[in-house]
Amino acid sequence: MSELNVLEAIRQGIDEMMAADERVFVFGEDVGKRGGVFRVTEGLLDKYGPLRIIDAPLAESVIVGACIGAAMNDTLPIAEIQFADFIAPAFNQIVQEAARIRYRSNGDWNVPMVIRAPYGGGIHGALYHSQSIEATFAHIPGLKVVAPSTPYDAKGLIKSAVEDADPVLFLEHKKTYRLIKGSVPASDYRVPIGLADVKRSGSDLSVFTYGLMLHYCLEAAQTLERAGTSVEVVDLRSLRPLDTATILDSVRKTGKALIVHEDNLTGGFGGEVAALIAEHVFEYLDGPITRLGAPDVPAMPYAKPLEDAFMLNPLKIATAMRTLAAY
Amino acid sequence: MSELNVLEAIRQGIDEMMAADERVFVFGEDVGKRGGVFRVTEGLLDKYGPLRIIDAPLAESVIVGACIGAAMNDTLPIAEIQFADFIAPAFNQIVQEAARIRYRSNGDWNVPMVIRAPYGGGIHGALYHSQSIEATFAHIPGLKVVAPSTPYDAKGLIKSAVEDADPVLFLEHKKTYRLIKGSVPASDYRVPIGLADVKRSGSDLSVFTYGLMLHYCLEAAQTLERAGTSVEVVDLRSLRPLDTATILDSVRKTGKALIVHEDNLTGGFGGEVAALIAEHVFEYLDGPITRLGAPDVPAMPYAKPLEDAFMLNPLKIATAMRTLAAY
Amino acid sequence: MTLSAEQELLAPITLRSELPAETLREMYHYMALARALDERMWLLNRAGKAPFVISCQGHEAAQVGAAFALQRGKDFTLPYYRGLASVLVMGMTPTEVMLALFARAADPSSGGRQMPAHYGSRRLKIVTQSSPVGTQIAHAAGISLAEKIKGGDAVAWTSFGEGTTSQGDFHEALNLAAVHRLPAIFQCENNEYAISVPIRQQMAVNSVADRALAYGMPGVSVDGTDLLAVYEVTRRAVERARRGDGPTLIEARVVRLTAHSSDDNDRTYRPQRELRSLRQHDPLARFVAYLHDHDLLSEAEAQELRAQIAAEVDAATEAAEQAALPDPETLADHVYGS
Amino acid sequence: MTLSAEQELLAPITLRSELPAETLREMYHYMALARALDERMWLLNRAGKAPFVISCQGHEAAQVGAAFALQRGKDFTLPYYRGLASVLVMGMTPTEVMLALFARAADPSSGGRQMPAHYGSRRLKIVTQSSPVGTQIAHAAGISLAEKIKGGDAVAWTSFGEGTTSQGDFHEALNLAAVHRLPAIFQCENNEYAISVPIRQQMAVNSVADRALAYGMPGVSVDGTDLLAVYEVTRRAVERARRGDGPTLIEARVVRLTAHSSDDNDRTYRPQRELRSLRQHDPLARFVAYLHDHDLLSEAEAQELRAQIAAEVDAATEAAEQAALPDPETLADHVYGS
Ligand SMILES: Cc1ncc(C[n+]2csc(CCOP(=O)(O)OP(=O)(O)O)c2C)c(N)n1
Ligand SMILES: Cc1ncc(C[n+]2csc(CCOP(=O)(O)OP(=O)(O)O)c2C)c(N)n1
Ligand SMILES: [Mg+2]
Ligand SMILES: [Mg+2]
Repeated sequence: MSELNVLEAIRQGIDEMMAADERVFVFGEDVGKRGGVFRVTEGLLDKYGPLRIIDAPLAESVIVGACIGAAMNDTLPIAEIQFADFIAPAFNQIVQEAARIRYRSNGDWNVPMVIRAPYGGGIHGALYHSQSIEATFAHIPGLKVVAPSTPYDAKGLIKSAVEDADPVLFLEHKKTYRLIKGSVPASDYRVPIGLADVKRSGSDLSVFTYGLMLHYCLEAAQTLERAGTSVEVVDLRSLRPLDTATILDSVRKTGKALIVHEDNLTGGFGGEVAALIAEHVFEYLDGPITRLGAPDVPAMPYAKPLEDAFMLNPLKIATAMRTLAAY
Repeated sequence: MSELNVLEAIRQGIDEMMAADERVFVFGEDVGKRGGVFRVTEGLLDKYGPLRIIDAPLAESVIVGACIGAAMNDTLPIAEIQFADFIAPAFNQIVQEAARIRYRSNGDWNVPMVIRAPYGGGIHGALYHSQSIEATFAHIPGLKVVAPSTPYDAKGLIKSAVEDADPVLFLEHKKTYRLIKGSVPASDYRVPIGLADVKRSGSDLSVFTYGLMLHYCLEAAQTLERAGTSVEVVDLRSLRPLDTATILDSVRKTGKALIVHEDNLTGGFGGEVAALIAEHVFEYLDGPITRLGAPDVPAMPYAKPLEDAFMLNPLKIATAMRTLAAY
Repeated sequence: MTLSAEQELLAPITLRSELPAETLREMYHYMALARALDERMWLLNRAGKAPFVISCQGHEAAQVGAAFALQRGKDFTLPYYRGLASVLVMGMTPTEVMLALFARAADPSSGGRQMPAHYGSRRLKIVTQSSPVGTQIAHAAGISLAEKIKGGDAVAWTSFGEGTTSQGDFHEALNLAAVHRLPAIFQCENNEYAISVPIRQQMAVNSVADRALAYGMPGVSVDGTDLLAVYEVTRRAVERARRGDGPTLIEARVVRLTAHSSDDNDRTYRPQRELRSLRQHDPLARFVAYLHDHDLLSEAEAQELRAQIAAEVDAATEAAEQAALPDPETLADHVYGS
Repeated sequence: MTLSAEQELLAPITLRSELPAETLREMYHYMALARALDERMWLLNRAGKAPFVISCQGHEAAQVGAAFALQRGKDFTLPYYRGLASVLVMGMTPTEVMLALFARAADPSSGGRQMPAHYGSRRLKIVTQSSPVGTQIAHAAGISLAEKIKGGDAVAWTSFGEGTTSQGDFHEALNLAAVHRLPAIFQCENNEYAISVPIRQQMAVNSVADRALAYGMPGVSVDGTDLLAVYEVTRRAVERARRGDGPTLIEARVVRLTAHSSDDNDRTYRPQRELRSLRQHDPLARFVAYLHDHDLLSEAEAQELRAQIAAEVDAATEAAEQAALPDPETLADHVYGS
């Protein structure tokens, strides 16, 4: 057991996978000497050399595209996208290629690769260093999308992602990198892709969330507890595949659902969760399925008052919890 | 009044806009002599010359990117993406640029452009000539997304789109091009962006749909009428902005909602519609909000038995209507 | 940096190749087979039996020449939709090709899921292809990157049209390959059209090979209707790649003998005169002439070969047509491995 | 096709420019102003008053030289985040720059919505920029395409780093501009680093100007720390563009005098020796020397100018710091025009 932050946990996970399997390599901008702009790969160049920690040209489409090719030639690539916002030029390679290769070849070819992307805001990153991208990619069959929130989950999931036989988009919330700490076992464990985790059990109301918002929801839930409201907080962790069973079970128990994400509300991933609940456990519902997300503006502004207005926080979340609980 | 199909209606709309305003031009692959692979721009090169009907290099990112630039230099570009599937390389320019320019410049700059994209399947186009792309783009604030289903709407909306001060993604369902005919007035009318249209009024059940599926839903609704079930069919037409009022009003009236789209179910646009209903008219609901969409496979296969299994049809839709009506 | 010196050394087709006669006859066999299959597909399309055909006609020499310089089962090929002749050389059978045309369950490329001409076979190291043009160029760079990481000496060969060089992926992939001196060969089959768009509206350079200058890799322009020239140029590129000296861009100048696809009608955009003169550049005819001129194939042998190929095509068509369509129950198979 | 002949004609900075003394002093003023503003921003950053700074230090001559060849209010500029000196020449004021640094509501570029150094002003025809690198190159092509359609003679000038030439958008945009002979100027400010990635891992060519060969447009490589050389090269490119002869790619070889940004520490990846020698290439120092050598600026005048600039920077800083932050109520403004 050691106490790590999210960033260290991811680094450790990558390091251990690279030590265990020489097919694993990292390809991305500034991942070498610089150790990545967030320092996730710091120290790995010295350990594994320039054939396995490779500074890529400034070209996201070929970062992903080359990793797809490499994955088809018996290696296990980890592509790093410097900021999730900059995954956009690689959209074609991810969606039309990585995600469809197994299907289109009728199972003949597959693409075991990981795409790591630091996402999310509240870090004064403005429009292009703060974006949430999960809704776009969680819609894509053939792709897996995970978004861990704790060091334990982050390490366990990055290892599962590297081992997965299919492309996994691994979303790392930048604000959790150094903020969120937790104990991580020394043993070689995995967190399986596709399972949600009830991070807090409760009976009055279910909250579904992931990423930084998980921590805000837990904080808000604690506030409500003091007022006697018992909130269940489900960390989705894996958005595709989605753990529908855990979601529906929780609503069957509490009868109320609040979905919280940092991304813009309209067309966000919360719509999917809401729709599943509205269709499959309709009879259990004791209140309107409520979504909380960012306002529908193109992205998070830089100026602090605007960023604060854009971001959810424990207070705003607690208010929504209270309203729903009181319904 | 004349009887046109969807393709002719779009061509006529473009033609009239080009005749009326010399700032309008068309930029896309094969739009010139070839008149577009679907012949939407047929005849326009002869009429407007090679400075206004421009064959683009085979490069979607710069097709959109150059149109963004041109729109900022006082022209009104219509970019044609040959098949919606091939919009993926332009994702960055559409999402990070076109959609965010007004917002990021605090209203100083704007991008009045149209991106036309033939989409949808059932035409034996296989994985890469059949895709539905609306969920991806309807999630993007700053962008408008329309998907007309009839010649009347298509012509009225393409004209509104060309005049719009913001980027509009104009989705044309390929199968409706020649299949769907209807009368189109000779007058210079518009269909405003942002309004849904109740294509069939009913009292037992509301169906929300768009594109080719509108026609399948109308067919299915007719079947149900024979059995005494009155189905309201709402053509969303504009997905962003979405006409929430019309959607909610319809559910207030019928108490039941079925959402139908051709795109994959999970993360599809139906989730957004379901979530809005589940949150805002929860008390009116007399049954589970039901979604019908394609199975979650990476795209529509070529072989007819697989394509048929993938596609919805009036029969499958009627079955879902019956189930919900009987709830 | 265009290897124009090297180019001058290339045998025009009238020069004598040093390849054994048997190899030359085999090359001819593949060209003729590709042509026969391709022509049959058009017939089937016109007969309403195959909804979509896209041709390799006019590109056969470029493909057979290149593929003969590769090692089957070892090197990776990433051909594009005109790559019929190249995949035949790499080991795909006529029946397999026809299975794809008819979208049969046994189609090895996609089990009937993709349009015809989207070749793929893991066994043959033919990498599954998609329709968005140019994406495979990045995959070829990646495959050769992995090869370098692993210390192997296989090469990745990929093909694409000249229109496709306008795509960002072409640029990003060639640049990456040049920076890391990867064992990749980029073959551009320049037929001067991208559907209806002529090369003058696609690029302002005289030769696609010039684009190599932007990356610091050799660019070679070769007459792609001259099988032996393409073979020679590719052979050198393969040697270079295996030696670890890096990638090569090859422009094979070819003709598109057909419309873009069965959905196209090129008479609306191609000048009459051009359409009439196309057959003068037919690579198959040129190679037959070479074989005759060098007494490598008699008229009788040629006829026998053509008859044999016709029979092969008949058999393939029949076998494929009779094969089963995919079961709708399999629609959701192979989305994920687990 | 690289204009190496032309390049040899370029005045080394010791040659005498034919520009009026006043213009030369004005050029110096903009360089010095940009430098002073930039240095002040770092101080404000270190003092905790500005969360993010990204510099133009080392790029000033390339930008001022180029911008002086353009016509303010007529030509479009699409500078990238290092473009401080270029936007000052095009008419942005120090106060406006500082308003962006402090993310104030009155920031004309974005109303405090974007990070600093994302310049834009419709009035000044400085086109709003984003963070994803390279997208503006396509916009520049499109602006010049529109100009051609309209029959106007404005040019579109855009700048970007050498790392950004690896992006597909660079390729697609230059190709389009070449095919249609568009009035665009593509200035690559090559400082040999993309954050930590040195040019050798970014491209395998010796000069970014070589990339022009792939498009059939002139490519010029110029010492970007030599203001007059850049001015001259750009002036010719502008003439060419206005004449309708098409685009030019200009590589301005510069130095990055600072870390990539205030979030970076370049000592982890830049050799000590290189860091120590950077100031030898300081474009500001070179130009001051030129002015002194040619008796265009006395020491007293220089001091006066610097004092004036310092006062200007003080005033701008103060005005901006005191300006109001954006009102949270405006968060949802300007998503759509209607
Ligand atoms: C990204 C993308 N855009 C558009 C298309 C439609 N399309 C298919 S083939 C083709 C022309 C390709 O021309 P070229 O690369 O020269 O190859 P050729 O067919 O001439 O051999 C186009 C535009 C596509 N397949 N992919
Ligand atoms: C598409 C994209 N990917 C990554 C980044 C992160 N990033 C910002 S600046 C930069 C380096 C740019 O290098 P170069 O083009 O040489 O310009 P320089 O900063 O050296 O002037 C990177 C990788 C980005 N802004 N956009
Ligand atoms: Mg071609
Ligand atoms: Mg640089």
